[in-house]
Amino acid sequence: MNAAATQLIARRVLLVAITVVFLLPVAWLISTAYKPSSQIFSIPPRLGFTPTLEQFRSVFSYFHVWSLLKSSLIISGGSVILSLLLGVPAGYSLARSRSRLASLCAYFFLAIRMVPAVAALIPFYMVMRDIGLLGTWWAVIIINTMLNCAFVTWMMFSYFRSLPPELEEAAMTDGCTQMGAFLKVAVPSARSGMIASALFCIMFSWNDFLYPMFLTRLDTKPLSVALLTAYGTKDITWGTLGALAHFSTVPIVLMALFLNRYFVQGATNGVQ
Amino acid sequence: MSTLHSASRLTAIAAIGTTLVSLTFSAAWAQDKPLSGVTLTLASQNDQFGAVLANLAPKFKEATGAELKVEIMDYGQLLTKTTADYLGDTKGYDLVTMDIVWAGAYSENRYSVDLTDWVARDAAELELDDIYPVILESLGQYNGRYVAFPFAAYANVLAYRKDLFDAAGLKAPADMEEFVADAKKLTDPSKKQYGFVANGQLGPAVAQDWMQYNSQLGGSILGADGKPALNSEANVNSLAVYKQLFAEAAPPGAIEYDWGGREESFRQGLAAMMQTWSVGAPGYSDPSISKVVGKTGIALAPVAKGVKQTYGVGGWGLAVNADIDDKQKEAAWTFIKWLVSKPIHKEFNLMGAGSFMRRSQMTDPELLAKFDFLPVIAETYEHGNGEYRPRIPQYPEIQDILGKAVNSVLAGAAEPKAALDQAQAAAEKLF
Amino acid sequence: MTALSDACILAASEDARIWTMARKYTMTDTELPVAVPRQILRSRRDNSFGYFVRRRYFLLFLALPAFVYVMIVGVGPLARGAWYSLFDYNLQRPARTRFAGLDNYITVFTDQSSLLAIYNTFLFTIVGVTVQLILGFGIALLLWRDDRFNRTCLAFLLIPATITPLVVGLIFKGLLGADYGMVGHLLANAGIGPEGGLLSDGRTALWVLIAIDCWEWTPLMALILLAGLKALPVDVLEAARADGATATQRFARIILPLMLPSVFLALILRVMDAFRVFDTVFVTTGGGPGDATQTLMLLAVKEGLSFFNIGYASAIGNVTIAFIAIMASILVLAVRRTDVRING
Amino acid sequence: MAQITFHDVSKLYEGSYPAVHNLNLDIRDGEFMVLVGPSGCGKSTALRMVAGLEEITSGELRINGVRSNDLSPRDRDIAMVFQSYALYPHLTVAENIAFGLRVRGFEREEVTRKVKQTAELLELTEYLDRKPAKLSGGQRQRVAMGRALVRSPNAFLMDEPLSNLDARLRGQMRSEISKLQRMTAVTTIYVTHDQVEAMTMGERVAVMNKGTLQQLDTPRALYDRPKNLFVASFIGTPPVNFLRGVLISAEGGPAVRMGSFTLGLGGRFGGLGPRDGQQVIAGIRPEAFRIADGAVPGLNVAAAFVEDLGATLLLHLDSPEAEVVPASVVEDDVDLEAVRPRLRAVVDGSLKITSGDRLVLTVDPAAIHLFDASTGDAL
Repeated sequence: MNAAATQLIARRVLLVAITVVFLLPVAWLISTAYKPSSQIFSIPPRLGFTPTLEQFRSVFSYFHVWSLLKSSLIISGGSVILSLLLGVPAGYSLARSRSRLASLCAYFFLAIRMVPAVAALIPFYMVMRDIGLLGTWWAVIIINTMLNCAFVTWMMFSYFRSLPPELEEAAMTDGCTQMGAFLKVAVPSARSGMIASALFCIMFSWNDFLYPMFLTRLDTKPLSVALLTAYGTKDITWGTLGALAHFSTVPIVLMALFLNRYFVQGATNGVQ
Repeated sequence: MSTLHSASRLTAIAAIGTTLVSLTFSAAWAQDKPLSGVTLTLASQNDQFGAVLANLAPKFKEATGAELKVEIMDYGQLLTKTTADYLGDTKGYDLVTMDIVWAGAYSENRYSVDLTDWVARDAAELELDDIYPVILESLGQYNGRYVAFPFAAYANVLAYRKDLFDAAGLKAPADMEEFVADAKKLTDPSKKQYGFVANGQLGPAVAQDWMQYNSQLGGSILGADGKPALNSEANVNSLAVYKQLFAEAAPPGAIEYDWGGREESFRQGLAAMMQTWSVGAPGYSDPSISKVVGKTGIALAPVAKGVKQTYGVGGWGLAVNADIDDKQKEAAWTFIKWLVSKPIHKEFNLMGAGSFMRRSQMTDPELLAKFDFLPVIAETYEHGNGEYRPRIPQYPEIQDILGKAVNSVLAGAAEPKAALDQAQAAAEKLF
Repeated sequence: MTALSDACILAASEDARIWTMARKYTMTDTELPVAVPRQILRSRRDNSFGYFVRRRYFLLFLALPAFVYVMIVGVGPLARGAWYSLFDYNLQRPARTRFAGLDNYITVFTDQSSLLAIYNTFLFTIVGVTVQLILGFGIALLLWRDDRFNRTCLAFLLIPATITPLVVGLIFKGLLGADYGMVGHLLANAGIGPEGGLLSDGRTALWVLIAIDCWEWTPLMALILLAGLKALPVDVLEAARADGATATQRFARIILPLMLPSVFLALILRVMDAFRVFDTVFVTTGGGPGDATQTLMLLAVKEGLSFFNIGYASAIGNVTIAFIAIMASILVLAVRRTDVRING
Repeated sequence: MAQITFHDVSKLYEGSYPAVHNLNLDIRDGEFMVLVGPSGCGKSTALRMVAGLEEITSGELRINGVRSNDLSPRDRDIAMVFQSYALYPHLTVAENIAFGLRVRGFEREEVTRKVKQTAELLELTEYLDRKPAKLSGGQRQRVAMGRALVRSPNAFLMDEPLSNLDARLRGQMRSEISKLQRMTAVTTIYVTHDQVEAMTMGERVAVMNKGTLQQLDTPRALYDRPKNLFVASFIGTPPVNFLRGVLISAEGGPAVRMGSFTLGLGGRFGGLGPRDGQQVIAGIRPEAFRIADGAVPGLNVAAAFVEDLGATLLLHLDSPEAEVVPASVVEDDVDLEAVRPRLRAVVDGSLKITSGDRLVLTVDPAAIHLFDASTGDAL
């Protein structure tokens, strides 16, 4: 066997080892969801167990899981759509602007993304009360969109700057309007950048619980808030939590698995 | 052909008939049920009663016509969201389960409707004499006015492992001195057997449990003047005892336990004794979650020698949001009356709420059959003390300060005296 | 803000110029030769001002919604927060509200809890992000070659980053618990670490939290760096290889300098998020034992959302923003400097 | 078809010299005009101003007599071929070619027909369904051409369309583009930095440097009568030799003295008059040198090295007598020139010359270009 092949195998073994280390805690979480309550806490802790769906039944009896899931989907979906609608044009505009202040402006958007939740939450709560959106999905979507669209703007700014402007110029000499060149040429060629930033946004909205905890009510509550509730409850076991965590993690994990190709592509251009 | 014809005619008549009947009925319903069309939203702590409240909602609708929506939240979330609701006048909740210790804040900020006049008006209907005075006083009133109405009272009791005590030839401890001694005796780490367990987790968990022990060891959070006296000698001593119990008799993980972890460790058979709210007691005999079924006993919480024999009382009242309109307020009061009424409250407890508060419940054979520890609870209520955690408006901050102090001591990061001195300094700033 | 107002002024002055021109040219329009394509004529009439002005307006029009949105939804409440921070203002005790000037900020920098929180937050961010950068770079280099095996590995590696941070905290709390936790039990049996578990001791808890953060975010770091690696110019690397540079030399002299933009991006994103750490700490230690793992965000959330101490909470929030901004600026400057040193 | 006129057109950027300075240029209907110059000379900027991609700071751009400074690219109806081709990566070849027609609202059948025609013309038929990423460089270039050709625009604008191709393909495409242009007779502006392309393709060539038009003429005239040092040095390969000299009156009439070598100018200047004694720079093309056979007076040189190009020899010569002035052109292709200026001469390939040989060179006086040493303008 030659040196290159040996090296390749060594690299792969190392990678597999790293991956396994990173996945072990996840495996533990998944396994608790299929353990009967009596086996989750055993002294000493043990690996083997009798699989059961008891925990899932218990989740459904405690929570309106479908309603939670629906809220999570609506909030992340709504916010990601709005963020892209606002952020992609803004990022494009800043990237194509010849003003020297454009990149400064892009950093302004990045700075907005850094804002800690508490700093804006209570004033925002009052505003939502005054316009009557408190307790609706819109309240969460609106504030998430603020953070997400700032991020999308910044990310798409970097992305579009890495794309040559010739494509849109060609489109305009071909007879497109400015809007046409943007929509028909610039946007389609920035697809992976958009998918990558959308993924980041969805991850943020889906996992965030401070804003929705404050801004939603019973019927509009997303999964993340329910997880918080479950965590603070005496008679909800680890297993039930594990089962509930399935609903909050599996969709995102699946999405990341399917779209990670775009993740890399999008980030590739986004960093240059 | 003719049969078919007549059949269809019959159907038609029947249809008309049913429509008419249902019309008259619904009209009658509307008359019978004064709260038809009203929706009440209740913010509930996720104690056992939370789910029971939700399960009672259909029954309430049947009785009154009003819809009841129950939003169950954890303690921190409940406090944050309901406070935000009050402060923002957002009328998000009509009814809120109020922890006994929030009474001061409720009263000072007029978050809830003052129920005093309604209670007086409906005293007969409420059968007030049947409710223990300590409960009415500490779960409902603040400075003599009703900021909420009690609906879920808890007694602080001693839960212990009969089998272990019998094996060691011991009896349930009669005072705190015995408690400490027994806890040490029953500890054997090699067998994963510990004498004692209590909350050690930073935050309300450790603060509340320690305040319980503190009171039984003769300590007090407030001085005679109503100002904090966190670093009194009695408090420092009791914290030293608490620390000693953790170091010598508690499972090593206890410093991370909150109520759930503590109960779990008892149900798993890790600990021989703990003081706990009576509400958890039924769980010890539920084989799906407990490994100590039939091996446990409930007794009066021990008090140190020379300290007045009072027992901790805690629990929840139902408060009516002061911001909502009068019709909603009336409806909310109707719900409270309905819930605490003798038959419904009994059913509430039978369904597992663990919220006994009427004298009649202590001797009710049906309840007794299910909950054999009721006499202990009755005794606790007779000598109940709902004030060992000061129900003043500054309580949340004091609890936080104490939690940090006690937790630091348990973690070995500070000495009791120093920690409480520091806590006292921080607490004084609040007044 | 400035960029946009700048564009507005530009557009406006351009506007005036164009109008005079337009007047001049409407006169010549009548003398146009017949051969002029209709299309051009038509667009002349439709557009009262020239294309390049419209171009500026168009770009402005694209950026404006996001900008206005962020100003209204973000900057508005933030400004209110900044205003509150000058008051001793507790929503639950409105009667006691008073103007406090910079008192809240003085408290942030004198109170023991908040000082510890600042220290912990910096330690958490700096150590955590550094470790993540090093590990992430290593993993990215391992994953560099683009084949199916590596893509699959990457996809699985990303799972921790996609798990709800709240759940991440729960996982580790469950694993590390001294009594029932799989890892905690093993450690206890081996006599390693504090008796009550790694999270229960002030000397170890923060390090465990850093380790959790590394577990959660190293893969994402690796992803961003991998993206940077894939964007490297292949010819430069091949030239270096042809020149006989060893792997270490290639890394230090070629890859690392060229990777600076990616490293910068990864650092700035992670530093921003690490500095605002909340979820995992909240569920694992809640800042304890004592104040040992207190962080700025934890403190702000407690003060703001539990005690409704809006003045103080806003002050903590603003200090956090200031710290993040300072760190981001330092990063930007450092990268520019290195960039200048390397690329001239 | 269109006529395009630059009238005093300038493009200014803040804090740097004008990218284009007072450009006056008249491109006739149907003409193939080449803009040539070193990089940064403003030729691309000028082209982009025609396309409407670059704003004009002052002056006037007329398309068909209509002031077009403020028209959008769309309204100018021109087609542009970019150096990078700028093919839409998300569209197939067919969709790329059809794009301009589609957005201008052509009928579907007509689009299909025209795309088919264009593809046939450019031999792209079999690649119509491919995405640009799956094409070779030459194919991409043809798609870019196709995108322009499929429409009948006012003008074709080509910005270094061949610079990304290898040398052989470039030669082939040069003639193909010329052919297509003649066939369609669409006004074409072609920008390049390659003077070979300029000379072979342009009907007229505009030589630019530092934002200014140096000379506008036919390729032949540029070669024969360069207006200044820059044009002389830019046009022609290998580049022209510059020798410092002075104008004198000799027995046989005016002459230029370069070091110890004096060359009579024949009848070119008549009487020198005030020019007597003027400092000049003499431009002598490498191919204008002749090797003198002994007796005739000439320039004594030594061959530093010899490049054998087959038909001809390119001699690099050191001249101890005359001062060689480096050409001031900064060009990517012609480097090292400035290091040590040498004379270059192209001579018949059959001659046996090796490095170190001493030679005497003469020049036909008619083939010598004289420039004012201070202004650089041709005399």
